[in-house]
Amino acid sequence: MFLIHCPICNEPRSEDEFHCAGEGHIQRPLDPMATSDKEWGDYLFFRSNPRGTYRELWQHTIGCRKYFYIKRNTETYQIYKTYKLDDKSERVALDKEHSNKNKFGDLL
Amino acid sequence: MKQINRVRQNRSSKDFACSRIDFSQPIHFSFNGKEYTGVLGDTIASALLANGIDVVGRSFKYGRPRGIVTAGSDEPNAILQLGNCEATQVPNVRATQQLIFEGLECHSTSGWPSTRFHLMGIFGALFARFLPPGFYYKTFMAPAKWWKYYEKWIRKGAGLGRSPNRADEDIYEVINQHADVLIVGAGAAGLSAALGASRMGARVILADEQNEFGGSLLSSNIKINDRCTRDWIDAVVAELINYESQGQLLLLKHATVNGYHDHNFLTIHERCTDHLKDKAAQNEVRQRYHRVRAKQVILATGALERPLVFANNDLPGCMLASAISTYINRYQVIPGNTLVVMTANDSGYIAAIDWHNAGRRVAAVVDTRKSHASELSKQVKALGITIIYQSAVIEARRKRLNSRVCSAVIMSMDSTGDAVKGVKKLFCVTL
Amino acid sequence: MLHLSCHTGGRPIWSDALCAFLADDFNKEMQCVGAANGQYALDKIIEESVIAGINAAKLSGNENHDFSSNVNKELDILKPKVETYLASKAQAIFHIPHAKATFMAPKQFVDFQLDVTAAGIELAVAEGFESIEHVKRYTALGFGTDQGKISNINGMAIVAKKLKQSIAETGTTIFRPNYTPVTFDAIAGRNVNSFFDVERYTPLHREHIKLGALFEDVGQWKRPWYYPDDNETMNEAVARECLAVRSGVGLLDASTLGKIDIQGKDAREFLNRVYTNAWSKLPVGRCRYGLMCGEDGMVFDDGVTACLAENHFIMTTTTGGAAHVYQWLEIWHQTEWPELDVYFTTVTDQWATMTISGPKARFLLAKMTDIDLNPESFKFMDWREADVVGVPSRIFRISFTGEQSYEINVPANYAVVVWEKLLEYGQEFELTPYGTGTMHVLRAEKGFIIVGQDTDGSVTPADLNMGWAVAKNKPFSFIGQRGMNREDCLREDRKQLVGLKTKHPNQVLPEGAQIILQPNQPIPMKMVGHVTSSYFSAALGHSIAMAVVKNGINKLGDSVYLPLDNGETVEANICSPIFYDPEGAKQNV
Amino acid sequence: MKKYSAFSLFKHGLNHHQDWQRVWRNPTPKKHYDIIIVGGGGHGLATAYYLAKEFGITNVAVIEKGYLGGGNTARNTTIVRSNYLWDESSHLYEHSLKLWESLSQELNYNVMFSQRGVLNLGHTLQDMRDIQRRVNANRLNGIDGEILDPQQIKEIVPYMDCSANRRYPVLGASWQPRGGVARHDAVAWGFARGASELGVDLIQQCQVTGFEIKNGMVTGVKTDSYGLISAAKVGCVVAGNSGVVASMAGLRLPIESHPLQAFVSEPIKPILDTVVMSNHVHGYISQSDKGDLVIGSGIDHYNGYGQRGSYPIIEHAVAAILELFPNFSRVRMNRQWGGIVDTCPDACPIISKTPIKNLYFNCGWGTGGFKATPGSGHVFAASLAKDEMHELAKPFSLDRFYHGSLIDEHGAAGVAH
Repeated sequence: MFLIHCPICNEPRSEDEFHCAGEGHIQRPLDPMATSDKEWGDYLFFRSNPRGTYRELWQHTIGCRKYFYIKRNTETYQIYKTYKLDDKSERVALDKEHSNKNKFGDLL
Repeated sequence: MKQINRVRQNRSSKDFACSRIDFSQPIHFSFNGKEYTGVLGDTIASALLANGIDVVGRSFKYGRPRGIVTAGSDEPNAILQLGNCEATQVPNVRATQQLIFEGLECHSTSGWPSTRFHLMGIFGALFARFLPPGFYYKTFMAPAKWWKYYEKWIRKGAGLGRSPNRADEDIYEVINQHADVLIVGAGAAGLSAALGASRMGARVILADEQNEFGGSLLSSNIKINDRCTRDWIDAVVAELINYESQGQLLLLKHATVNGYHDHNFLTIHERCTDHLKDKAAQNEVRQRYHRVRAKQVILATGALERPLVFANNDLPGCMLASAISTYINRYQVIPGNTLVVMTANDSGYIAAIDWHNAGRRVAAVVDTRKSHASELSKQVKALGITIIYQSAVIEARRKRLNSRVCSAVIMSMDSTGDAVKGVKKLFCVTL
Repeated sequence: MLHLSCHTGGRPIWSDALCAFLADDFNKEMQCVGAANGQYALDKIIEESVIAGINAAKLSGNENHDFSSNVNKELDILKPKVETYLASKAQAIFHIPHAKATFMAPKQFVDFQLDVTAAGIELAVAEGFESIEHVKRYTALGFGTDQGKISNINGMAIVAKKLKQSIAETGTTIFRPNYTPVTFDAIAGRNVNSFFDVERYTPLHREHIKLGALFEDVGQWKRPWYYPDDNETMNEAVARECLAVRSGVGLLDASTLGKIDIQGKDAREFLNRVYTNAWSKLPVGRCRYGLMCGEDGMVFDDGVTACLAENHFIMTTTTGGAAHVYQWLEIWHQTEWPELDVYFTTVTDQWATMTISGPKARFLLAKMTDIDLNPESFKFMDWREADVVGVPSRIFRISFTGEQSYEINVPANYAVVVWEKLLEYGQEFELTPYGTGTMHVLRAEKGFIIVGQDTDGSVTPADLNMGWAVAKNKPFSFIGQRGMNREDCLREDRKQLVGLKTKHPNQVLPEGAQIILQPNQPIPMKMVGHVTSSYFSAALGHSIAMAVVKNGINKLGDSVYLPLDNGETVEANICSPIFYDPEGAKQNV
Repeated sequence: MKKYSAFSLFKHGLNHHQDWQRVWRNPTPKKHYDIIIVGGGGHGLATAYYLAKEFGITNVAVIEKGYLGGGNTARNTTIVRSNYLWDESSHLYEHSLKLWESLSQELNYNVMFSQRGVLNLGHTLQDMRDIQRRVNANRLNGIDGEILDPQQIKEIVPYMDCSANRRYPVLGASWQPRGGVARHDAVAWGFARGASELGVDLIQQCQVTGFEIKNGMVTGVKTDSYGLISAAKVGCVVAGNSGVVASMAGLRLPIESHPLQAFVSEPIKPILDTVVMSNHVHGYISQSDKGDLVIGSGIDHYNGYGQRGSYPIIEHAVAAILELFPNFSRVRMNRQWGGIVDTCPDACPIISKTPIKNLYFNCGWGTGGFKATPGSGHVFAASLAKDEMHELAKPFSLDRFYHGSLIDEHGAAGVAH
């Protein structure tokens, strides 16, 4: 069972106090009505689901009720760090990872 | 019934200075409907062995008679049904872990019509060769719709004990704990680590599955500062209790650390009243589960002895050497008359010494290794015990279908340990 | 004994020197000492363990203590003299060969509890079960209650020998919790029987018990289901309660509905984005019904929101959906639109809600408060602050029954007083308390949906024929707008909400009955929908049902068939789901 | 292949079981196959078996990174049933259930499929409406199902507490008599034995590390132990790893992998002869032929590949079982474990072509994979063989996540997603 450091409360608390809200850093299209069915489906349902490093959105439900990000390993369950929503540093790192990967992305 | 295998000496006697039982408090319990007497501090296993009970169960597939093999949580055979009313039935209790209390009722979980005379045993003896592993995958396929009847028959053999069919009235409790250091096991290592950490001011939890702290020291005749292990244990525990009284330490007996989850979250299963009574008193907690978040964990869980695999090694009377030492030193029980020890390391010698010192005969120590002159082997030789090197017990034998082991077939081995040659036969009752 | 070190993913490493497995360094916050670490000499064990204890204490933040200051130097029990002997090296032998080949020799047991023999393991390997996991699963090695404590290594050794590989290559199976078996109830602790899950009561729970109510589980709530008089069946009680509301006045405890207080200068904009309809022009003092959809365009909650002040609203949600909606608002605000100046807090427990409904509701309310109840000034969908029998209240003139209806919201602590007064003043109007059973019938007579009963997560507002609740021209693309415009959501033959009238007016269709167009077709039949809500309407004197039917909105008047599980096939006609007072006149009176 | 029977067992017994044949061959892979199946679990082995048996395509390899049947096939609670809500899924699962009913004979391997019946309990009025709706749909789809009241449930499960004084009393249940349990490992071994006999190469301890893709078309797989193995078509059936394998081809899937936990009690004498599932209190339970109570719980709410899960889930599942069976209070939990389930947003699988030609995926079975093993293998084999999706598989294509034609089976899936 995870021990999670809530970056808002600034305290380590047990997993029971938190709720996971799925993959983090998913960008909602700025103009949804302008998207194609495919683009909208990608945003809505398709996930990276990696084995390894993952950035996830969590809420401190029995606590401050704030959402924040956890960067952790989905295989070892090690938590690398937790950070607030306005921390953009991981967003930058993530974009880099993506640009290396999505060779066939446009086929979908 | 008399406790025929009990060595009746007091704690003050030199040889049993480590004994943890109290002769002044006899305790009555029943096993398979028969009354027996043990003493305070006995487990069901030690009390049954004291009373000369060999067969405690039947094997699952072949119905072979089985006896007590170990003295701890690794016991595979002595699995009993506990409880004296419907709501307090507990299936699958290890006789080696359950202390006896006045009025305890227990039963073997297998055997029909009785554990001693078991029909499956005869069936098993006749048909065992047709029941290789996975045999059910290879048969019972035709005709297709008969499977449900086959399955009914297979299911009849399923399970060890039985579930109660009434709801339990006892109270159970879950409690959250936080610790700087959680120490699992309170033998010499665990106790030492606990003192080390406590003296540093850490918040410590020390949990041990046994009813007393000390671990394997409780069964050992080794001397610490020329005194028996009990004195050392008592001194350490006294200091630990001092830390406990200051709220810095939590000592848990009857408490097994069962699960190790992510981020050093561990669960401890503490049995508060199981060793005292069938059913807890009103408002009394029967068992408590501790959910512990520990910054550091120290595993001081000791080691388990590994049995050697040989023919008919399951006959009642075949036991682990460490278990023999435990029964002798801790419970003053000698589970048999004559002993043959087979070993691949030095620990078997200790059992032979303990057995000899308890006043019964050791026929031989059979060492799979080449002859050597370790200190222990010298001690054993000095006691007049035969050592047979580079040999092994290849087979245990019995007289009748349901009797315990009565002899061991010993052969010498080649240097690789892969083949045997020559025959030598020895008689014994415990192996 | 490394069982525990494996539970979180550690994999033991075989040591040939010690003939034993040792823990890997998977977990940096864990260490093994003593025999578990391959140390067997007692003096070494004590020394090593003390150091481990000190280190663990330091690593856990106790580095400032001085170990020696706590030690009585005279008698350091941690540095004892122990008689030791030099152990000779152990031999790595596991399986003692017999004079006969293993398969011919008497049985050599490896796992006693499951009667796994050396011959059995060798046979399994010979049959091709070479992975240690395969051997374990095929022979049941280590499956017993001892989890292979004394058998696993021997089993592995026999497999290794047979395959002519090392024990390290053979590897281990994975240890799982528990080390020894744990009593179920010890794990559950006190969370059994009535504590299995929290029971939530409204402030009026005891009053309902006094009135002999039976309760329905809705989420964690206990809601009054119906209030039977002596010997009354449920159907009789519900019929009586329904008629009382339609002809006089009824009283419902609606406190379980979720209530979220929303404030801030962007509150309207926020509502615009989370609801499908428009909120920009709702004046202070008015209420509006809203539908909430997911990003996929499917309805997931509904409720009435009142404008308390220009920047202040109170939103109601369904009873079961309250927690989810609250979380939904939070995630959108915090992650997507943090720039919106809006704050919300859940106030479900702070307010008790009592609904009086029926043609005599106003007469009753007039006895309890001095505010102007004139329907010209306190109109349908208005709300007013009021003093009700001395209690500061908010009265919402909204209706889930189709009758003239007032929802009286009072601080929870005053609920009982107001309830008692309502019963007292209500006597002359034969005020009848009613429960969820009656509420369901009354709303179905009006064709009002219950989210979760008439919808199932695959229904859009258009499917409910509630396109009127979807604003087409809001500047911001509200949640669900894009989803409900996907190809499949625009199909004509989607399942749509309609009413059903059975041929026989007394026949009440079972909820969940499936609908077909052609009777007498073979199985598998082509199903076009199902009944979502179905009751006998005492007010109308016939049964009513709501259903979803493919392209149903265009099939008004058509016959459909419902094959029931008793073998009977019932015919019904598609109709509007609004059975009672379709003009909505009564709620406006 | 020597046939298994009571007689062969007897004959080998006389001979002390010296000369049983290997169950499957241990071949070195060829350079090229017509079809490569990535993943040697139940579904993958079934696919290979049906490819060879029904479609005569035997130049097939199954590539497994660990041991056969070592993924979720080895880690589930073995429940088999077909009482799903929507036509699309109930037809698919019913197809599978029909194959189950003759699977032991088909494979000459006893998979111990035991049709002891499955109960899905209802605890609220809405549960009962949902049960009505589902059972009615099942009946009209030709799937057996009944609705039982608490009295009838009591007759089937005498020790379940059906009284009204529970926190969530049992109001009724749906009952599928043809449902049941099977011996999970045997299913994989039976399909493996059958496939191997028909010429399929089963390659264990060989990990696929990538795909060779030319002009948008897959032409082979890269492996760690044997390098490149070329193939005309590749089918991926890698539950618990779908996202990872898809990403090797540059694809994303609408899938998230979560731990799903289960545990067994110590073996006890038979006391529960049927499968009992409850969505509302959130637990499901059956008793194996060995006597263990096999209990499943809900899935973890976060992604994980650790084959272990969050402890509170276990606590809740135990409490749920005690809510149904207070008499199990003193029974003890022996072992717990976790599988990795690939969950789709609509709790239905994906059996689909992908944007890469000749690359097929069969995944996303969530908690429902085991029961589908033969059916999934069969329709996937047909699709691979004919290059056109099988009728039953068509609704489960990836396209549905774009069009919006989802098949929401959360209610019938048995475990909240």
